[in-house]
Amino acid sequence: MRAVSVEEAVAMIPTGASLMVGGFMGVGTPERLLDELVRQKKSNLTIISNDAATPGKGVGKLFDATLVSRLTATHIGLNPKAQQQMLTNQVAVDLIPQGTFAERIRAGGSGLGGVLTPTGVGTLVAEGKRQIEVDGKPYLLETALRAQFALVHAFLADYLGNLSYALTSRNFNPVMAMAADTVIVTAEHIVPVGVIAPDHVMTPAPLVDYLITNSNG
Amino acid sequence: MRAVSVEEAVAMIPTGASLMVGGFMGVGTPERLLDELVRQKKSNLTIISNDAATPGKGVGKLFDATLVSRLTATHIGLNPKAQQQMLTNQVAVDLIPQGTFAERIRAGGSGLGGVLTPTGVGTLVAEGKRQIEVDGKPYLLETALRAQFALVHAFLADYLGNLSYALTSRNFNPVMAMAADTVIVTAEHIVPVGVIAPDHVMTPAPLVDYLITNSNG
Amino acid sequence: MDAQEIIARRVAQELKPGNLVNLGIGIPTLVANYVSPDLKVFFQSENGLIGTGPIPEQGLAHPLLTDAGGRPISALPGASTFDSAMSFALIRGGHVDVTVLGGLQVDAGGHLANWMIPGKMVPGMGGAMDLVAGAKRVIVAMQHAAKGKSKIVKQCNLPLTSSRAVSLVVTDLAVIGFPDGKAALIETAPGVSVGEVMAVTEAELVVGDSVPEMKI
Amino acid sequence: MDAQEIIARRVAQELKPGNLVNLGIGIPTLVANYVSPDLKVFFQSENGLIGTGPIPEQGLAHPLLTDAGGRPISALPGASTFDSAMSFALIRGGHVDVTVLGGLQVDAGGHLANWMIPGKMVPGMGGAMDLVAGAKRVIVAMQHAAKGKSKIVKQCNLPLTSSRAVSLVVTDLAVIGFPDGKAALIETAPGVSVGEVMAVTEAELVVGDSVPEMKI
Repeated sequence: MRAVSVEEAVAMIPTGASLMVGGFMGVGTPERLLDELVRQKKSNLTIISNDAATPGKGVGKLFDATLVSRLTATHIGLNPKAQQQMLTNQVAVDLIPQGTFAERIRAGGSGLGGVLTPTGVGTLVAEGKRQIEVDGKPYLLETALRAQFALVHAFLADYLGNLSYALTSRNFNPVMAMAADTVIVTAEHIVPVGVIAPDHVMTPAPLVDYLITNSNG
Repeated sequence: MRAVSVEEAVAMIPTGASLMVGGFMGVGTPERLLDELVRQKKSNLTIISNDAATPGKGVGKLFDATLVSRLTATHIGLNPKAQQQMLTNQVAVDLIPQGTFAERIRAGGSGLGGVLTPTGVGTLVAEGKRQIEVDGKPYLLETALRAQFALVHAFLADYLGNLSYALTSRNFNPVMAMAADTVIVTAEHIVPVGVIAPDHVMTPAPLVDYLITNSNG
Repeated sequence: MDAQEIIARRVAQELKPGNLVNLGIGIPTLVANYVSPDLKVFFQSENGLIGTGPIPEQGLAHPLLTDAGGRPISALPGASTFDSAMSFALIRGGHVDVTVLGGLQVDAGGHLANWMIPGKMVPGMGGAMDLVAGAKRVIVAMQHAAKGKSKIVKQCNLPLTSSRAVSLVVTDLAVIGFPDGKAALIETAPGVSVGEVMAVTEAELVVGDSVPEMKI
Repeated sequence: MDAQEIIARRVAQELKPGNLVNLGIGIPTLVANYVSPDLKVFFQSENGLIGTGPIPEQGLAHPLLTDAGGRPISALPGASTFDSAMSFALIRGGHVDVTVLGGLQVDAGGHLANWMIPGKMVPGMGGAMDLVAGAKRVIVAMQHAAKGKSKIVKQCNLPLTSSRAVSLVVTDLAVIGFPDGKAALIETAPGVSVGEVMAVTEAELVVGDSVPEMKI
């Protein structure tokens, strides 16, 4: 793990990169990294995030600044800007069931090629997918999902990079922290080693590549 | 969740039942439930457990009492009695890779039909299994594993049934607590609601059917 | 009693002590208002919480404790939090005893359509498909008709949420079940006759000798 | 320096700062003795721990803090614990930078056999197959020969642990790599000639113009 400024971290992300972004309706999203992506005008991004949040919040900021070209999400109903950019084909949107979204990312981080889920069998979601029977029951083969970068927000990070998350801000952060080539983390508090007890670490230190240490916000 | 004595809990388990038993070399195993299985002579058991522990310890007690007829495990190298019962065909043993063992149980508890793993491709483990390619890479389809009962050992259980585990005694307990029809739990300490903080609950209360409350051991 | 209250009160009667329950947005959310705390029902919020409580008092909302819409929520004593993979392992794995969801259409075979209207903006299915695929019991809570058209249809012409049939439909006019895979009228709303239900229902309903009224 | 120390010292040189490392039983376990704490290497124990430390002092062993063999272990500051699904997600998912495993045979293509001898008691593969399938680098640490027979063979006749080739083999006589999928002699042990290695190796080895000695 290396401690870096938010400017340095975002400078490493090229235009056109694929990013997993933690958070659920903007809760548990690394806002400072998104602000800096906007400031550095990183465009043509592929975003993998549960939702599009709302304008001005979380991933919504990237749609405000029209930096997104592809989005994989489960629901974008509360962001009219993201919807409009989908309708005008500025953004190619792939909407998938939330449990499938979680499992595909988990598979990507766990070395699995995919999982068999009953979700979506017999619906539009099944189109173009392999259907596989196990003990006579049909499942969809949903394949692993990875990204170049995961942008993760923790409640506590220690000086080694161990992370813990608070309440409903955990959501997709731990699975995304395993499913990207490079993991960049912001935290509400950076604390000495030992403050997070071993049993309470939710993302072990070796998974974290960069921890943002700018003191503000 | 219902609080019951260890005698009542084990009385519910029929001869010939399938049991997932938490623990890794006897660490994190619900010893009191195993002692009572032996006392009530529940025989012809199908056991799903990482290993066979050692004679006199953990799952090893069931082999001492020759109560096991089938075993799914990853390694039995440290229990000569289990080995002997395998060699004499008293126990039918299915040995599978540890990561596959974990994922099959997780799939069983998560409503997945199975997962695609690279582990075992091109080895004896692949025999009789479907091999599926994703993006040109071969994977084995490993199917979900469930049992009638899961015997789980926690460090803390609260009065509602929320569980947390300590250090390396967590191992397979949380995934097994999701993959059985009936979940029976012993705990080192039973504590009032609120003692385990929401973020530190590892097995949420609704997953637990029975909590053993005998005060001894 | 307005239509929504009838539905919410009747659905609440379906919840049993200790049940793990997931409520969708809209009418389903109202169900919690009619569940006695004595029942010790656990409510799950799919963004990662079991043990959701009421909307917090002014000044006691925490920005990291929200419902699936991102709105502040409270957590009852004994609550637990977890990541999204766990949240949907609970849902898909059959650990949620009851989910209550809104609906656009339910057909005579119990199939639900509730996520997409072709030609209109599609916001995404969120957790709905996993909930219908995985929860032990799926209850649809919706108005019986919209704009004068029955929402209980012969066959859904909107895209299905799941190929799995739901367990029960509760509307402002009736309770409909699917024994043997066929829609059956189980109860009528107070003051509503069987004939009145039949008149506004497109699907054929199996009707027994006597159909009781909801006791709400 | 005995054979095991030669192997363990040489393998230790392969570990880089901040690496997540999983050591198998036997010779691999000894590698930890030759890794400087300054390297800040994380050691994983697959029963659910990152940050394993030395064997605890008498009286300071905790029964719930053990290695994969069930023996007491210690945890360094900054350690973390997790369940077995997570432990193998780390292993299979390529998050373990280096695993060091014992071997029965490695063949000219880098394939490892280390879990089963047909006709003998088969104890089970434990985590070995996942480690070889998933770790970023797989290093085999073993004696070059057993009972006078080369363990570096033309083709494994024992059942394979994985169809994936290992990264490096370190023995008491040599370091062998697999550039272009063919066994190549990379280093010899101190005082051992290339000819001596070739004489006790069944597999054909690619040998460069000059083969350096291990610097241990």
